[in-house]
Amino acid sequence: MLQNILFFVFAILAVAGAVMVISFRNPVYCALSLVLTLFSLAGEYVLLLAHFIAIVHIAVYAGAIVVLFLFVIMLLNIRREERAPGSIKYMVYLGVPLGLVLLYELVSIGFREFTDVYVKATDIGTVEKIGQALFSKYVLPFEITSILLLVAMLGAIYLSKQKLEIVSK
Amino acid sequence: MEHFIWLIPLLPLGGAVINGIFGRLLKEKSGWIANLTMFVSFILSLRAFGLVRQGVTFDGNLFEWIVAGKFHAPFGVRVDQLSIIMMLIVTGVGFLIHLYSIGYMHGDPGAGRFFAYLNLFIFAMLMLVMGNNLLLLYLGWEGVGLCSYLLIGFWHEKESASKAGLKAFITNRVGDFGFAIGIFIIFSHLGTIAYSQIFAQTDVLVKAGVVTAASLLLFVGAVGKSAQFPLYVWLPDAMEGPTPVSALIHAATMVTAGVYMVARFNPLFSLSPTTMAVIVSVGTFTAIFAATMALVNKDIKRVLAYSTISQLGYMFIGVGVGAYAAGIFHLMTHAFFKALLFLGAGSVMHAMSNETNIEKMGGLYSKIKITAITFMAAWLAISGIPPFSGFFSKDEILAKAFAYHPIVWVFGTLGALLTSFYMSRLVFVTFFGKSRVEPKVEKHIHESPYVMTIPLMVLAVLAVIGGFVGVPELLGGNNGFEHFLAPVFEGAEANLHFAHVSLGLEYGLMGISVLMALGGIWLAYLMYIRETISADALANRFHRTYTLLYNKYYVDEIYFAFIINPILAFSRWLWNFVDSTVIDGIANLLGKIFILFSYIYRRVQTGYVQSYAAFLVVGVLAILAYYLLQAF
Amino acid sequence: MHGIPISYFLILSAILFSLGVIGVIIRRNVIIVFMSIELMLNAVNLTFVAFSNHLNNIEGQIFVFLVMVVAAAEVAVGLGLIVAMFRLRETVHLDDIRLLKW
Amino acid sequence: MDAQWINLIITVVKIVVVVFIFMLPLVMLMTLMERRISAFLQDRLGPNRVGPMGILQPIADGLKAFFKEDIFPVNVDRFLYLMAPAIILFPALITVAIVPFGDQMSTYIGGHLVNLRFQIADLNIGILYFVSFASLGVYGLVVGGYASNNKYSMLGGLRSSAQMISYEIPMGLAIVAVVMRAQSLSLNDIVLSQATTWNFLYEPIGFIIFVVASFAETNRLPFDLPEAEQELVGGYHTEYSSMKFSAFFIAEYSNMIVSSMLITTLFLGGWQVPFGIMEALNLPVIWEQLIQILAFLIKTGIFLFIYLWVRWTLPRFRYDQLMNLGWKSMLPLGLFNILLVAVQMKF
Repeated sequence: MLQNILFFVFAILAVAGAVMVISFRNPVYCALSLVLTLFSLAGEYVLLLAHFIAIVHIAVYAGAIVVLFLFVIMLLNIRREERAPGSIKYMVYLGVPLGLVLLYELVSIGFREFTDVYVKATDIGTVEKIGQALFSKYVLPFEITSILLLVAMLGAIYLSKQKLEIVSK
Repeated sequence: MEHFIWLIPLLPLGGAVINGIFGRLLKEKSGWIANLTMFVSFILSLRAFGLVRQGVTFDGNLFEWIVAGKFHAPFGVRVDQLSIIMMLIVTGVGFLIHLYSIGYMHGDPGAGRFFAYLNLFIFAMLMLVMGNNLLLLYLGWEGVGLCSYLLIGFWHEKESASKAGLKAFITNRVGDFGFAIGIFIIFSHLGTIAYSQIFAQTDVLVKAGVVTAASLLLFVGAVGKSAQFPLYVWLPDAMEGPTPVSALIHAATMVTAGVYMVARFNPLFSLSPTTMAVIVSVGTFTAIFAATMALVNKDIKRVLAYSTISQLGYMFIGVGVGAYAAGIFHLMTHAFFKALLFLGAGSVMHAMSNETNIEKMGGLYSKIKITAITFMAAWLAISGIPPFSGFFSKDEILAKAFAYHPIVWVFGTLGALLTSFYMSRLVFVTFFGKSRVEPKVEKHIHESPYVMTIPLMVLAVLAVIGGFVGVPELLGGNNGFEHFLAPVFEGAEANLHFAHVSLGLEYGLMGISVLMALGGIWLAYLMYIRETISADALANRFHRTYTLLYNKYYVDEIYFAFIINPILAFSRWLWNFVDSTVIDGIANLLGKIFILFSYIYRRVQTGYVQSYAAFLVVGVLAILAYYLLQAF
Repeated sequence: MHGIPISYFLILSAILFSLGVIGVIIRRNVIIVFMSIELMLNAVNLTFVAFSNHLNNIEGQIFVFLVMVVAAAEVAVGLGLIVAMFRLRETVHLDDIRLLKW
Repeated sequence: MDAQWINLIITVVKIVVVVFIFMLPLVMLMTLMERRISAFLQDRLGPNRVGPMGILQPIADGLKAFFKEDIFPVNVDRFLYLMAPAIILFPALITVAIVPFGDQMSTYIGGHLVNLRFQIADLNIGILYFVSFASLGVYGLVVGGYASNNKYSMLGGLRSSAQMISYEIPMGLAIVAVVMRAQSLSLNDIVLSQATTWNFLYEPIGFIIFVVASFAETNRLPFDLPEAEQELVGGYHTEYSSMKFSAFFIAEYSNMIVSSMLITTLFLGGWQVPFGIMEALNLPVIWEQLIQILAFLIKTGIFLFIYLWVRWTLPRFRYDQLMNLGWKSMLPLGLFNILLVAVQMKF
């Protein structure tokens, strides 16, 4: 019972955070709302007994990615998003219905196919299990991710190092 | 033998790769790398030669090269008596020329590139002579053509050099075209490209009636590569390249590829008397034709170039009449003395600040003694003065030619007279008489460094004594060279019939050719040293002949008028009308159609990322909807 | 006593994913669009973990791990691009950069 | 009452004890010590008027902070301005949950045999929990800097985010080496693994890296770039006053305390008493536990003193030097340390 209550607490926080992400005009608020969502998701992972994923999730998303977002927002000193001129503002009337239809379709799949299955006690989310899987069966993808990160790092350094001239809008 | 034989071509290739990649860094040091690879290659060739002398030959595949369906081309080599001779010439003379090049290319900024090309050339030439199938032969054949092009146009900043390179390449293409078709004919009838299988099945070609066609087409390739009439025009122009290149490619090795090829295919060629007759005719004509042009030319290297063409004609006479061993013998001695002549000419040019006009030389003997003496050794050899090497090989060919048909002998001997005359003219005008050197140049005349003169001396020794490997029985020798090569030409023997020539007649013929040689020298002596006969007066007296010869029979002009210009005009028409009007028109029309359509569709492309995302979502929704409806 | 139904997680994931999609479509600020994409990635991660639990199979969690790595790389490069774009055009609004080249 | 509820109550009691009876008074003590020790190092007396030896000075400071006017500057982002001090306290206080103060003992409480651990939670993911939550401290600084709407605060916030991200990496590498030796992420196991020899003897490089990185993580001198007075006035807390300002200070000292505890746990054997003294004394279990806790606190105290000592001794780094040190020296050294430990363990 306690778990169900926790699930709903986290779920409501996550959805609230997500709604705030897409509705706040100030990007800093958006980023902080994203942190809220991410923390709630970490809670959900714990409820799913994926402890390792939960903690790595916090370290990577909350600890690094959103900090980077904040860093860039501050670096560029973006204050508020102005009201859109031109045709872009009609996107709201296109995007929201599309999202709702998508939600309907996804939910109908979830309801139909996975009734009467529940979270069960398992130990597959522990560090030992994931570590063993990562360094034996999935060692190649794991190593490839290191190359991916290296390439991304080089790309980021190159992008930020190059001299760019400001072109008028 | 196979455990080291593959190193022989691989080493020059390695040298080429190293020099090609690091040439810019190594600069002149690349010469030593090139020389090292050549030297080791030569030593290995000598070792192989030792084995071949004991009767050990090798014909096998080192690895599979190309496999496509039924066709498979192994990377196979054949080392027998014929190819080992060629390998020794290529690596030995090649090594000496490499050594010489170190001195000659000293200070040239492109030295690394030069040595890379030179090594690559040696590799290609070795592939040509060592291959045991037609494809490798063709690889080498085209490879040497490519290197020749690259090296003729080595000083590509000079327009005449790059044009000469192009000319050589295009002229060679004409011959190679015929050569390729010849290969196709053989392959389509026999289904194989390996020599051993071809030679074993020549009767199939005879039955199919294509033996003459196939051998003639192969000979067309030889005509192009070995600069025979009518495809000889590129060789004189090839003198635009650096002199060691002229020595290596355009005298000693590459141009002899045609002779080698005919000799190698002796079982095939000897089956077709028609082809043999054509070869003899072309060879004879070229020998005389080129010699006449050499008579009046004033450029030291061009005279040598015409002389090369003429000598190649002799070799073709040799292989054409069926005296394959004699042809190869002449090939070898020619390699020695012609390489020497070119290197000597290079040394002269080195001394003369790159002057090539012999009218601006004269009296050089005392100033560059080593060059002059070695040059004269080669002169005596090419003129056919006994006991220099050229005498034995040329006489061998002439003797066999007489047996084939006396008229061939007559022309050959006439050619010998011309040869000794123009070579003597060259020597006398260059090294003796009054100095006509420009004073500015005269101050700088100096002997070349040892790295250049040592190859000259080695080659001079070879030019003098090289003939003794094949002293004919007539003169008390045992004709060892011919016996050594005999196993290769066994297959052809059965098809050849030599008329018997009496002993006395042979001595007579030999005497006549020696007299002719001496006569040519004497004539030149009178004209250019004693000046009792005025060369200018003679030129005036036979004004029209002189002009004709001086302008090289207007062959280049004829080619331009009848072949090149029509092709150019046709190409222009294709360009101006067919390409720019018809084809471009079609392409533009297609483009316009697409522009029309895209004008309508591009309204979808708003440029807003969001709208693209929205389209994407619509697509996802559609797929999901399909999946949902499917399940219900 | 039952635990939490798996479908709860799936529906939560669906909601977050849809919100991410809406965010991508309606927002002009490229950084917020980026955040919406992260939201979608996280929604997918949640389903992965839920199914991993359901199927008692570790591969789902391995996949989440890989998705995180990809997300980190993507953010590093993406934010680098945004900074470069800002220096070039002084804007982070998507409708200001709708030309392919300039 | 069943065991589940007893465990819950015990946990709550542990949290209250650690946070309110241990952490907060220690923070207060630290503020006093900072001033007394700086005075001592500068050959002054420092505050000594309130209570015996000035021991009540922190309470006086607290009262003052409470009663000062709570200023909201005009153009601040009110919500975030309010949130920042709260956010910054959170990671400092949450990370203390995994620190083992002492060994475990079994005892009867309410008729149940309970395994009492002197640690709030012995997590399976252990040290990863610290790595994750420690990195969240940056939010408080960044948000505070942003909300103040002041360019100095903003720069302070930016600097802190770059600095903390940079130094997390060498810190993580040093932790990896420790984990390799202990073969476990659990802090309790790490302490147990140091029963004979403490880690700083095996891994001096890792130890130094961790200490330096934790100085940087807590924004203490010589790495206090985010609040460099000479350049940035007060850094991210320039605009803060009264109790909100105090919150930043409490967070800083809490961070110092947690860092010292972790250094102790990871490299100085945690609650282990050296030289086999415990075996020699052969005391009853309860005394043994108390002595171990005391040993832990003494080790932590030494490091807290070193924090203060360094602050009043070393000058501040320049920003580029800070970044160079982090990326070009500490990162390669950390990798080298891992290699070294791996080789050690192999042979």
